[in-house]
Amino acid sequence: MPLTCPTASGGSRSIRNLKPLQFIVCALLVVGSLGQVNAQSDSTILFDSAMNALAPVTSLLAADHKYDNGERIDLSWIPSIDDQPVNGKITGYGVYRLTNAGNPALIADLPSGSSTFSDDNVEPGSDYSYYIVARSAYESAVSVRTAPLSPQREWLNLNRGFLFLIAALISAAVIYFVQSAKRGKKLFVRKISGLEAIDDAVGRATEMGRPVLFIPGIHDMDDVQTLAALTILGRVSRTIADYDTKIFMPVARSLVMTAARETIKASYQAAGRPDAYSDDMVSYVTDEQFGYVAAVDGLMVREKPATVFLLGSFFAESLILAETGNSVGAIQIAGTARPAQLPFFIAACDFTLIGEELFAASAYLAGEPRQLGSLKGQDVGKAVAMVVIVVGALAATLGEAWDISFMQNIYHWLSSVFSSN
Amino acid sequence: MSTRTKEILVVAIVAALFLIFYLRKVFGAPPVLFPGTVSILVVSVIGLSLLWILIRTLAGRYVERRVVFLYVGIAVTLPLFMTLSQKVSVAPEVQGVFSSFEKLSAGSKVLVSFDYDPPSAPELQPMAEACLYYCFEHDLKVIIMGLWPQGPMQANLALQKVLNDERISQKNLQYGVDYVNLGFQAGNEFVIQRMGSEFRSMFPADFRGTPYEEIPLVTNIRNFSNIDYSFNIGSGYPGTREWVQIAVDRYGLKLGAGNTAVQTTEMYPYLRAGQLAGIVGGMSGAAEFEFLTKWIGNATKFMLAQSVAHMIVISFVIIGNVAFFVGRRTRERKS
Amino acid sequence: MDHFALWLAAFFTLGIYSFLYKDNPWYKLCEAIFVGISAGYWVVTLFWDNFHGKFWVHKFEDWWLWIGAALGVLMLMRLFPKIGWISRWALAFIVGATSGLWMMNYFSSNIMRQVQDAVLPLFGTGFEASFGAILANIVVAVGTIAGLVYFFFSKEHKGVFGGTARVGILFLMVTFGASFGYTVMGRMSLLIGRIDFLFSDWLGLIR
Amino acid sequence: MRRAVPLVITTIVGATFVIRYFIPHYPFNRLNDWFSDWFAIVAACAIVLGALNLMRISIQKVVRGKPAWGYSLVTIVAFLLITIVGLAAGREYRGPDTAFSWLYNNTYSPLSSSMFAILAFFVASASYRAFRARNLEATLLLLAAFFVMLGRVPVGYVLSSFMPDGYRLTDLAVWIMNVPNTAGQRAIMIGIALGIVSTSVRVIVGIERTYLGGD
Repeated sequence: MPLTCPTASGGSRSIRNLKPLQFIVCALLVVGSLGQVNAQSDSTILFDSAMNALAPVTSLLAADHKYDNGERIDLSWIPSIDDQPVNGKITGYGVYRLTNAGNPALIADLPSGSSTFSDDNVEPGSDYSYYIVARSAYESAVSVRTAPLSPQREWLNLNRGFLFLIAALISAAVIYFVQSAKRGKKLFVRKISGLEAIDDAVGRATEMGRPVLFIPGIHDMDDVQTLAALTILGRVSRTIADYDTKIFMPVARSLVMTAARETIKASYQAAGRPDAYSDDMVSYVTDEQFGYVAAVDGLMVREKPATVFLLGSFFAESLILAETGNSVGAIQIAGTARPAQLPFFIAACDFTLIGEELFAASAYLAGEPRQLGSLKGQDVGKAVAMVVIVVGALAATLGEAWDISFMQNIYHWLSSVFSSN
Repeated sequence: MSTRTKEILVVAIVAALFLIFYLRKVFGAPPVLFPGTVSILVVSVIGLSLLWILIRTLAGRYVERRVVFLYVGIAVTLPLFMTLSQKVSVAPEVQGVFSSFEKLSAGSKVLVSFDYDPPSAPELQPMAEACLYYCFEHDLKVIIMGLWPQGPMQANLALQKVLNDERISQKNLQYGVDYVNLGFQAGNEFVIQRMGSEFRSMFPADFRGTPYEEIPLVTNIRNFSNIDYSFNIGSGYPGTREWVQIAVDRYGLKLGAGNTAVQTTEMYPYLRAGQLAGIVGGMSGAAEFEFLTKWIGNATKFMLAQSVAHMIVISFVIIGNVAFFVGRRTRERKS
Repeated sequence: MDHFALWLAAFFTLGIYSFLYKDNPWYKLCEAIFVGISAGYWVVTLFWDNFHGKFWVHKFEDWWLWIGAALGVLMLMRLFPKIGWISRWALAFIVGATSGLWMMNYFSSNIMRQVQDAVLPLFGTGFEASFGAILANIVVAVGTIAGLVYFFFSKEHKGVFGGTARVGILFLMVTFGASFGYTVMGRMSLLIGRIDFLFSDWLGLIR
Repeated sequence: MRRAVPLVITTIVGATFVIRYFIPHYPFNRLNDWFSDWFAIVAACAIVLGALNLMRISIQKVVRGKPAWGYSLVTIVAFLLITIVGLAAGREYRGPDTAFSWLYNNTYSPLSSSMFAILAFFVASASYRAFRARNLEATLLLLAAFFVMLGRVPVGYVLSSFMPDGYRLTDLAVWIMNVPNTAGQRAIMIGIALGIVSTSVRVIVGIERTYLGGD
């Protein structure tokens, strides 16, 4: 009987045809199975059949998942030697778990080729031990068991340390500039086209004796875009109160209705005309996207507003509203942070606040210099982003091109910093 | 005649026409199909009227938007009455989905997840029908589920249509043996995650309330390892992205995707990374998929209308711009 | 589908499209029904799925659900004008939580992630990218930087800075054009779907 | 009380939700899920306000006999009909054979699909009226839209089939989506995120308080 080695195809082949790596593995297996034969001295397994037995997975490691609430254990292993992409014997792996040294239970079936698994159905305070069964069509091989392990709860996610630093930097910049504006420092902020137009647009409505329509998007208060829209509403309604123009504001969410009423009421109070305010300025229509659009479209053609504000979170309705508004001859000022809807606003409206400008507008319009400080904070963020992109890309390119390890280190460090999420 | 009288007259005529058409259907008259010459004529008329709009616009008289609307309505409707053979060139990503189906042997188990609702149906329903048809035709076992509440209802509509097809109805397929609808389960990506260890924990009973253990098709299906291929038809969240991130990445499921046109681009990275076998994207993807599966359904039928619709939008952009430039030149000359 | 249901659906479909001609009683009727039906639909859905499904069923299992219920009750104080101001507490809670949540989620997924993706060797790992890939990398890098410059608020758009900002807006415009072109296809399919309903399901004129 | 308490609540809650991002330990790890449940419950309570407001306005119109009061009556009837049917149907109100489902399938569904599809008409009219190559910016927008539109239908494929593989309209569309579109999207996304961060900081610190109204 020639010395043979178990192969991927399930048969055995002569040792002479083996490549070096295969030879080493084969040798290890032979040694291992010799040991097995010795250990089971009473068994009657023949040498040859032991060679053909399915190989289990090796180096099975169980480790507590770092920086979590003790709800995950990560397993990793080296797949069975019989697990080959071509003609492999392994059909899959079963992950078994013993909880507090109880009975083993199958917790997952994995396809062949897998080498990791995360068990996220664990609790701190219990001990878990695992083993993996490699399966072929006819037989199975059991790995060694891991030592009992208990998942740990951590209080701080240190993976997010850099993220914390950068977030803190930008927040600090916002607060710093706000404070310095408070102390009377003059801050320059470039003109944002569209914002200048707001007063004119309201004035136009006054002259024409037609109302202003304000649509704060169709999302609820749990969207920052809606918050930004309401801030702008604060300024717009102040002008409206001063000019004594009519405003109406159909909304798609009840909470937004409540918040918008508060906002407009405050503006009328600030303008010294609390008596002119009425709850009917803001009305709830329906939560349904297109039901809302149907109603607003109808309103537009019946009331013929002179000015339409479309600010907030918009979806497919953006163009329906903007085109209808255009058809009744209204001046339209739009803004959203949803890139997919921006082209429609740009095409159909007179002024469009693009993405970040929507949020900037809410600060710009508040009329307080210190709000402007937050725009400076945003700019610091952009500057950081730009510097990192330029430096990182340069370092990566040069480092890769001429193998400069210093540059490569910068690149790897930067990508690791920014991958911390 | 005043405008109002005219309007009432038009409405009355249209209503009468509709009534006649409807009665025609009730008495069992067959659908209308334009013969080839008429089709060519109609397409030429559509083209000529575009030319007319161009000339009018050039003359400085912009066509009223209502005319544009009417034009769009008619131009999109008429192609539905035609069969012009268009050459179908199958995109590699659609071929990828189909090839994975082709590799399956009879009796293989296919999981089809319906993650959309009626508004996306025009694009996605044809894919669902073609997929079911192919599976039934090649004796693959189909397990249906949904992460969207309306999904399983859309599945039932598709099933109804495919099972009534004469090529399929003669196979006499059994519910629970050849196909099953597990219904909707709330929980988005967590549903997929739990299915990774145990289908039954998420679907204790099927759409009709039959307990999981009593359905012959699925009694032996424990989790994704018993599924040979999966096709996800999705229009957003939860959908293809979640299936890829959990079922494919963690449990090694083989997955193909059918998406709306708007969503398709976001899925290309997964295709390149090999996490998806392929993508059927939008109406045109659906038409190609129908071509491959030999289920000639709505997408193929709509494809001509879709092309015409695109051409119309493009033509309007061109007309508007030509008129704009010509108009600007004349203005400059005057001043 | 029975005859009545078919006619009803067709009535609504045509009623909505009659708006394209002009505002009219038919559209107004459809609109009134739509508003009523959809508002009612949401009341029912929010009651069963949110209030009943999320709170009532689990009310004794999870104590923290009661925080939501308390906020809801505060919100309902609006109904009583005298103590309506107390609803601001609920509003303040929601706005605070939204701000905190969104701030960090956007920070990690948009800023960190996008910057990380932007930092890459332009000529490929080991200097072996194809010409097309190199071009693509450079265009993406330049476009991103220029786009960010456009959004810069602290500096007037003049000189080199203004030129870069202009390049940035050009990139933004290409982006918008691409999304427009992309969206058109899906939208047209919707209309075809409705027309198919009218002429196939309802009138039986097409196959 | 009216002004100070809400500000304090916003600050404390906002800061807590920022911090929870860095603390994996219970209960911070659950805050995200809890908030979505809380918000769901609050929204369910708040819709009472919205629905009552809708009813109040409609009833006022009917009672005072304002013009077009008939439509308001229709709204009231439709609202009450589906609400009563839905609430009476119990938890399984969505089941296939309920009256609620019938109403959904035959009124809500066609209305909403039709309204959605009306977009196709507006896309065409906007293309005719508004997409003008007025300047370089608009021209680029147009060209990008043009090539992406053409590249995604069979017509585009046929038109450029004489070109070698990899240089057809389809490939151009993919290139536009992958390259300049990625750059633009990235700049927009970073900008938006910064806008959100700074708005959130303003809210949490208490500088931004418009939504709370006056006294």
